[in-house]
Amino acid sequence: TELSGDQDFQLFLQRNLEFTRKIRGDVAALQRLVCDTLQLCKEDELLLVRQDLDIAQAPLEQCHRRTFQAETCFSQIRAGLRVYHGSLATIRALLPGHAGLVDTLQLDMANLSSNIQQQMEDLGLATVTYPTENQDPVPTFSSQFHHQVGGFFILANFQRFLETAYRALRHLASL
Amino acid sequence: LGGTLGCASVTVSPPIVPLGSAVTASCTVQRELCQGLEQGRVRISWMLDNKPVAGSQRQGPGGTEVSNLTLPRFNHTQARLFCCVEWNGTKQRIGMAEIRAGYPPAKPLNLSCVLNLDDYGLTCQWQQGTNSHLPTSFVLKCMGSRAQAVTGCTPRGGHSHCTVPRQLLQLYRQMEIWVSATNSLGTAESEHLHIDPMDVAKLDPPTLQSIQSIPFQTDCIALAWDLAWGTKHMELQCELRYRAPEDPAWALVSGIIGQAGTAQHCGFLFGTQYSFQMRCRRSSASALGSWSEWSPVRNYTTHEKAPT
Amino acid sequence: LGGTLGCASVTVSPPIVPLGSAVTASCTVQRELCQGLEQGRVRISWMLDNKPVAGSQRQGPGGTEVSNLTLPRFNHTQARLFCCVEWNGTKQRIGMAEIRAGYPPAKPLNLSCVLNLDDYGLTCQWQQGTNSHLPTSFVLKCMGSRAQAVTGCTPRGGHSHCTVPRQLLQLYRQMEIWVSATNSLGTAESEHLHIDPMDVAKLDPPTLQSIQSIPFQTDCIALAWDLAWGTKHMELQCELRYRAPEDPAWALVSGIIGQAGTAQHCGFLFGTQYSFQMRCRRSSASALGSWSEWSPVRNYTTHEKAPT
Repeated sequence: TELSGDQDFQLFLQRNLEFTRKIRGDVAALQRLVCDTLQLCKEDELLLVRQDLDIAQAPLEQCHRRTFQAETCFSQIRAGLRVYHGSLATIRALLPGHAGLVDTLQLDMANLSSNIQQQMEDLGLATVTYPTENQDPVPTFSSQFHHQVGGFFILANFQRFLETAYRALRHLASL
Repeated sequence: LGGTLGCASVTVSPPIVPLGSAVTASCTVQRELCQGLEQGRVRISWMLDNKPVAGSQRQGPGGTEVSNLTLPRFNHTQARLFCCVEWNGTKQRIGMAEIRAGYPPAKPLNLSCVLNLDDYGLTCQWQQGTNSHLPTSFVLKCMGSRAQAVTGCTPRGGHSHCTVPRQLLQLYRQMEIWVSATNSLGTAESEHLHIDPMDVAKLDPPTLQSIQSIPFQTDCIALAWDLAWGTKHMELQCELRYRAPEDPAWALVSGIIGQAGTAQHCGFLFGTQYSFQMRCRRSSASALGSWSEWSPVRNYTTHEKAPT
Repeated sequence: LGGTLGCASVTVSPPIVPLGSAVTASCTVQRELCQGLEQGRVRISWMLDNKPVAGSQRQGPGGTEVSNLTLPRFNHTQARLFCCVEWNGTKQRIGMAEIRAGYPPAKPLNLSCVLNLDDYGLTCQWQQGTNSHLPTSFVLKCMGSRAQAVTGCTPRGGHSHCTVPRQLLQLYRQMEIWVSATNSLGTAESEHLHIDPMDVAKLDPPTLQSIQSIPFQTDCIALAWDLAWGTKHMELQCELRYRAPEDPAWALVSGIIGQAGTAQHCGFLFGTQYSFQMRCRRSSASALGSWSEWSPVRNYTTHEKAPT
């Protein structure tokens, strides 16, 4: 489908580029909180522990420049937002005093996903409608330390996911 | 007059009418239920608040007496219609119905909304339009572009504004927002706004952090600023204004990129104190997007001209 | 079972220590449970939050490596101690224990109680004393004179007051009441109050019903009052105070028997307006027994002097 140049599509991209920047800012705020309160700040100090933590990862290969495919990329972004929406329950448990920030983040993620879905439908692309409630089980950890390191990596992976999604949207906006 | 429960029943249909239109009422008196009215003819009469009005009386079913009344042009906004009977030489009020009159609600006007960036609540306000004289309820309605559920908010106690909480909004996407006014005589809707809530975000002003003269180009200055909290992720377009105390008007510099954080400008007099202020708005905001307030004033005196 | 599940276990004993005292910790690394640590020597190091601290490493049982660490004077109220190992040239945090330090609880001070005569609940309040920096729980304890079961109440959410319900009280009998504060480093108790809950009953003030001049002794007045609801069965001792507007201080009449309901008092000026107030307390109440508030003011003007 010929996407570039469509005025509505450009407006969608401009808006949701800013929205993604907002979400990245909120994730960075949570990462700072994990660093300040749990003293977990540097990823390269936790690689050994990570090896046996089952941390959610969301594939985005269709959004990478070499294999870029807009429709699948959009679907992968939505699927990833859903995975991380569920994983944030782990963060809420780690930072009980900051549930408000986690709630706002989950609201924004749900909005971004429905914005993408509606734009895909406007472009006549096939979309998936997820049930509102998230059934994925919240992961359990064998120790408090593992729970904290798990939370650290959920945010680190989510931040990388958002950077890739942001670059894909920016790539589309530049076409 | 002893127990008049059921002795007389007054009906007005409809009880709420457009101002100036006709009102018909009927009063049915069931003599045997009116303690004290057993003897003599039942003569029914009417009082509109305290003014007698004439009705026409006839026999009704089951030995009841019925009086019908028509008020051709009812131009009170509110009145009480009493059904009376003669008793011991006095006029007894034995039944009552309230009549209200007014207009269908006026179309709410000048609907405008502002998104508060602290809690992302969308506060909308409107003008109610001419008074309908009738109890009128207002509801702000909000619909996402896929016409899913209609959400919104209800103003408290007669206010003409209310706030839609973040959970009911869809950010960065066109929403349809309007006000609906309803009373017994009808419903009216305001214009429908089609806006992305972010377009009406109310920005706090930037803060001018430092202003310095750039040494080798003596008539230029460099200034640095911080953007308001919660706007770091936005593309902002800013304006600078400055003037010397004796200048009548502000000089304006527009098209400044907010995210840059610094800018240079030349053409200043030497050894002169200038006042500076800055404001910003979202570059992508539509015409509706409003400017932030001007930042607090920051004064700076350019240095003296270098001796040639 | 691959991975660091059990690869490293950190113990601090005890995990909560008096501020400034020594802390000893040990980290046991079971190499075969640490995915990726199979080759090379295991070199254990420590980080207190983000500061490296030195431990001493030795071989432990079953091929484990153990590092012990002593922090001579731990003066943080809260810190995280990380056990680390070298891996691919980087320092890996593989275990953590949280250390808290503070003081035993301070003795709760100024314990005072009031019995509410509406529901006969005994509400006690106290001051917590200096901060112990540790989670500290407070419990109000109440014991009847025969040292049967100890009852009481627990303040909600960090408050310094709570109410013992009627069912747990023994009225008209000496009870022992105190506050106990407990945290990981110890327990402290407030002074013990030995009171009959009735002694600290908070009375509502009486109500002055009528005040009249007694005709033949023109400088005397008679006044009548009602006692507060729920105090009719009590022997009350009351006080009256009065003054004319220009008087600097109140005149006080004490030793009035509450149950009497009326009293007389002389020495008033003629034709003068006086303000009257009354308050009562239980005659049998000990020193702790508190007066009710003063009743609402009641004004009365004595009549003019009779013409001689």
